Amino acid sequence: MGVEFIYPEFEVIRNDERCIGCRVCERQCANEVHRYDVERGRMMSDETTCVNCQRCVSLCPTRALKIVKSDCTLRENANWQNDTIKEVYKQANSGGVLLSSMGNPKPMPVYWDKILINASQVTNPSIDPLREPMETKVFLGKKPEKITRDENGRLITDLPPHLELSMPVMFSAMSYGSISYNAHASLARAATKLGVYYNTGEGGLHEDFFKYGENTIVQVASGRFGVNEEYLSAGAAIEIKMGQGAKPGIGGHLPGMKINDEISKTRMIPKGTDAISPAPHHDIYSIEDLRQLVFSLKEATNWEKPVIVKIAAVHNVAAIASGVARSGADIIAIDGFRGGTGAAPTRIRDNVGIPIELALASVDARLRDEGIRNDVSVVVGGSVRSAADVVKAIALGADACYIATSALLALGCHLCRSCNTGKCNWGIATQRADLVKRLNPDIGYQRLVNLVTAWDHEIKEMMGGMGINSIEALRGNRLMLRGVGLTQKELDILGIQHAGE
Amino acid sequence: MKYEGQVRIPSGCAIAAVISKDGNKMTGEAITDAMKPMHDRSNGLGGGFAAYGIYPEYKDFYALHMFFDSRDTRKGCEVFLKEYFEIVKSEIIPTRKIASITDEPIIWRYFVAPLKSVLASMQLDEKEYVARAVMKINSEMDGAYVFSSGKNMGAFKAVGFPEDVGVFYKLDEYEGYSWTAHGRYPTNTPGWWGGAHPFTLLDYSIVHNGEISSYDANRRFIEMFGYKCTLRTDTEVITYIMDYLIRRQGLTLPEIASVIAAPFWSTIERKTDLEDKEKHIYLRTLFPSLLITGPFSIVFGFNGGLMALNDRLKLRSMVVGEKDDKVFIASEEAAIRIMEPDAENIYAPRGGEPVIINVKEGAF
Amino acid sequence: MKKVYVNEDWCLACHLCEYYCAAANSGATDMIKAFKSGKNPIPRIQVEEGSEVNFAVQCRHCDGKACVKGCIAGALSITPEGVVVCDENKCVGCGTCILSCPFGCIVIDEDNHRIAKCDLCTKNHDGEPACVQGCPNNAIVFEER
Amino acid sequence: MNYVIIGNSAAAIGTVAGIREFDSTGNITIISDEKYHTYSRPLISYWLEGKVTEKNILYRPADYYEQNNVTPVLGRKVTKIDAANKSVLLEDGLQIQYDKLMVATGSKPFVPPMNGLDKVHYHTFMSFDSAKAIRSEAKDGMKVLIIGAGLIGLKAAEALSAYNAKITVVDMADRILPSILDVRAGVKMQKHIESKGVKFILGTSAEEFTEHSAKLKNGVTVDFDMLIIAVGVRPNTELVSDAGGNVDRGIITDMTQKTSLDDVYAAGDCTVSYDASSDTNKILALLPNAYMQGEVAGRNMAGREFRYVNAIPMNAIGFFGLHIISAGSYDGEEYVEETENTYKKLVFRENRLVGYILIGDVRRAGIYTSMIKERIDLGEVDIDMLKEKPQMMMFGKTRRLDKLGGITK
Repeated sequence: MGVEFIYPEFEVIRNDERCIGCRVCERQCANEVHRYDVERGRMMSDETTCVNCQRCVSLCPTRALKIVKSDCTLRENANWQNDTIKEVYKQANSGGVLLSSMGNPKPMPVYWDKILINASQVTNPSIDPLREPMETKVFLGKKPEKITRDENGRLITDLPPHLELSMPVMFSAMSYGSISYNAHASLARAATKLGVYYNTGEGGLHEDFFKYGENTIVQVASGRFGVNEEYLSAGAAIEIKMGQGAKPGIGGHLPGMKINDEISKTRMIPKGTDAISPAPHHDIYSIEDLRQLVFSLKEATNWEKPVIVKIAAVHNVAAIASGVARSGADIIAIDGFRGGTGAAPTRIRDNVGIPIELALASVDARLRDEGIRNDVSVVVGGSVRSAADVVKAIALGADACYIATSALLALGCHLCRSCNTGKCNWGIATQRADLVKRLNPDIGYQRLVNLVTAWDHEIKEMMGGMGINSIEALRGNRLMLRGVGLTQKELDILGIQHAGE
Repeated sequence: MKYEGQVRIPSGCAIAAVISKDGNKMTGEAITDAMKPMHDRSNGLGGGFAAYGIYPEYKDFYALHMFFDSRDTRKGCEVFLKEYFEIVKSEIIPTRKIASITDEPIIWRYFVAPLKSVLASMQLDEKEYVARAVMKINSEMDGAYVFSSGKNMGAFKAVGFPEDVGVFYKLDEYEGYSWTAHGRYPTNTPGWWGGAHPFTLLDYSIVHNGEISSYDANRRFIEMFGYKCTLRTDTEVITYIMDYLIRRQGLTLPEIASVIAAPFWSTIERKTDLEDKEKHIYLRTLFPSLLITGPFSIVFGFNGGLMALNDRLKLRSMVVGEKDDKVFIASEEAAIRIMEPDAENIYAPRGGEPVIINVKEGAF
Repeated sequence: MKKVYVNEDWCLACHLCEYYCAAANSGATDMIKAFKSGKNPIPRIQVEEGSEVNFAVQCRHCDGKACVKGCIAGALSITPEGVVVCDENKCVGCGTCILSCPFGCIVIDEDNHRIAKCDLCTKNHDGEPACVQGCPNNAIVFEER
Repeated sequence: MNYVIIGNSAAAIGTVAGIREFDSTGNITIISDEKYHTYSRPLISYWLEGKVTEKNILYRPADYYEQNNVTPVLGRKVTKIDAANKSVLLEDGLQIQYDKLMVATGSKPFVPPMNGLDKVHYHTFMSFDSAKAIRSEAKDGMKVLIIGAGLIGLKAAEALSAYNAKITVVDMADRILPSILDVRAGVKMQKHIESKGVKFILGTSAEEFTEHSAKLKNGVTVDFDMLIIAVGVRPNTELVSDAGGNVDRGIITDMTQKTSLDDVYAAGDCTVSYDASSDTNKILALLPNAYMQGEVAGRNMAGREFRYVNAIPMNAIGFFGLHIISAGSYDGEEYVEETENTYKKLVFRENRLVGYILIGDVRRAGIYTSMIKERIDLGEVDIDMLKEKPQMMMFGKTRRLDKLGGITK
């Protein structure tokens, strides 16, 4: 086809008054948008490949650049919106499934933003976290139903394996392969420094990172990449990935071009071959199969590691969670439909699954109704964007939150949603050596530590405002939440009252 | 306005207690008077007492103190009771008519024993059986409310100032070895008789001053185990927590203090007694949802003793004093001085440090 | 003594250090002014690009100090702190220091018939040298080793 | 401790630095027959050209002697070293005792016997005084004849071109700058200098001088208003040889710069050096060499033990805006690149870089110099990169990180 139907989405605006021709934009753009024209002695742009990752904008020493949305639009149509039309063009061009990255960008309800947090006034003092201890430490794992005592009446203090978190935030699964070595190094070091956990995702564990094992959750997914006994024993916990919020019901596909030497070694697959994760685990077609895998993994690791089962938030998530809770799993991780991904079919990402807020509320309520809430800890992810989201999640009933997009943002991600191209200019979602090195883990890990530490401070401030000085007392404390602008049905599902009630 | 049970009710309060370690009996007069200097800690919307050792002649029977809104309700409730219990005595609780206490419901008491056959068929222990019956009445029977259900003890409560409530219930005519008292300053209710303190279950009673911030976390946890927090008050949920930990889990009172007013992790971390440290880690890890945060001072009464406890930051006042065989506890020292002008060793227990007084074995 | 070091694992060859250096030493108050006023600001730091690694090089303020010893004009000297500095009024641009410097760190300022070299920004910056501040990837650090 | 230094240029200043590194209190006396505060000899051409002020010609700041606690004895000539009595005798009769003596007497212009030279007025160009003499006689548009197309002669030519002088340079050799350049490079430079208006007459010499005129052996006659003789220099060795010290073409020293006389050291242009690039002894009349020899000598004079080992011939110079940097020996396998404005010659021997010439683009030449001095085996570097340009990238990672002080993993 000779005609390009799609006008570039973005426009590079270069202020020639400011541009000094240092060419850093040119050097830093893996999409080759910028080029120096020697004859004219000035920079030029070709926006057709621009993804608006803002790398050039960020590095331009004179702030001569900005990227704006092109105002060249198709005729306005409330039904046939620009993006919809362009997607049709793309598919008419390629004949393929549309691919997207990161979380669902559609204007779906964000319940976090419709929930407000309480604070103490007069009858109950708020607590100043700068003056009083304020605790955010969390233990994840099964709580036995009954205490036991020895013959002398002393408490037997053995507990099933638990994860100890300094605060209720962990870095959720992102595989080595979907993200870079340096991104993994940053996450691993940050988790260690923070006293929380990061998650290998399904890509195995690079040998360099075994030393961070005490703060690592190793994942077992349908592709079983990099899974062996050593791997299972390397981490503090094992996560069975049954689903992912961004693409429930879908497997994964890491193209062969990203399978370099190191990834090949880590995933234990040949270099250059596509890494395909099947949609289901082919040894798990039912809940009893899951139970078998949970116990197999526990057996393989000497019953020393808690097992997490991660599921996507889908319509009957509460019932599924109930089944998982009875499967022997120690922790359930639920991933909401706004969760990120390195690559997913656009239609799946944007149309499948349910919001994490509702999933969490119904799962927590269901497990309590069944009296089995103590059998599992609940970790939620899928667009936990701030300390306020964390506080709301905990108050709705979560034990802890998984964050990934926020973590990537801290590392430099600008949510251009082009991970699938493998040309991440920020060195995160790429395996190209020259791009990977753009993420210096010395900086990356510190930024993650800063982010989570800042959140911890904020969580403590909010807790203090509520007169709560330990995160345990916030967990499931839905009285601390009120909804705004929600229907009664939504309030009922969330188990909260409307503001003013 | 909504009443207890329809909405969460926080409140400020005054508490007082006295106990004889030797099991010597005292009338309710002193504890009633003790509430007078703390008048301003209440607002007339609730007062009450719990007395232990007051029904020696019926000490083997559960004493159910109940409010009814009508005679019909009482009759209906008695039908239910008779299905589960043998009622050995049924009577109105004697009261004095006084100007400051009005609109009283029908106030009744039954001394009951579980029907052996039903108990056996339900495969429950006796206390659980009684507790379930109480909760069934309180959650399902409109207009009927059990406000006391232990053996050889009883709660007496009303809408009014506590010093008037004591007169109203003729507490000067009861003799007990242990008394707790409460004056209420609720901030979200017009005041309801059932909502006054103490809150009790079986022989456990709680008087509480404070407003806990962990309420819903505690409530939603404890409700997993069959408790129904119908009043939505702190006192109610704390009572259930005590019941759960003592009766269901078999924890000791010091262990319970380590759960509900758990030391900070930093404190636990610093402990040099490794066994003690491990125990604290265990208890906090096992019962995180039973940690109570926010201000509270409680006196927990039970057959044979008392436990006084403050929240771990000590956000509410509470002092303890002694004289001879007696131990006094109150929100303010003035209240103790009314009961015993010569009280000694007056001190304020630290936050989270339980004060446990047990009556001498065999003396109650 | 604190010096500028480059960790070649993290150098992206973005060349920003050169621009920050040149601007800082240009006497202009900002980068746009430095480069847009018709002069040709000279960076004292130079990036070497390789296929796998890149790194920036600037005066090591080394122990040998061959440049200072060989300077025919007495323009190069060592401050009490150990920083090798050039008196630009004295320098005649003969190039003997370029001949001497084993790291190739001294650059020629053709327009002004003299050399330019890193003085750790002792004259124009507080604290960290401009290249260190401007490096987007912490490839350039200013530290004691 | 009494240190006495004869001479007041780079080697002398290097000696002071070497002594003061380890001895901050000993008495240092500098004696020079020139009356000036230490000045930079190579800068006299810049001064003559007007590029450097009299103030800036100073080699060290005005308070240098006070700062370094040095007693200058200037404008007074030493006539004798009494090695037995450890003293030096000045021409005015003053005798100065020394514990350690440095002879840094440099060199003097060599003026060979030429017909009629004794009857004409001519200049040499090696001292500030000689530059001043030239300047005092210089006239706009004058005709200048320079005998000698070496460094001094051409620097004089460059300086005098600032006076619009019509300059002719005559040399017996058939090329210019033979001491530092090969033939091709010489031709290149010659063209460049010629393009600036300087005329060369090579491969011949003056047969006879008459007033304002020289008749050359090739039959050409050159008129001049000013005559400058710059055919070469000779080391000032007499003080040492007269005292019984070993002298060859220059003063002989050991690696610590000590002469054969006890407690007598020598450094700079008056000495014979060991050229590490060609493994031969020669006079390396270079300012950096003088300074570093002086420094090593000074340290030894102050009682420490240092050796001066890796001297090589090297030059950085420019004429009419075209830079030349060269170093080492040109005996070996050559690699040459030439463009209109640049010239690059690398010389390899025994799997090492032993010499190079860069013209035009001299950037980062010191990296090549260090290759020669450090005798780095070519096996350790990427040869293609080496040939491309001087760059640290050519070294293996370990050596590079070691050099740059980077983190070695």
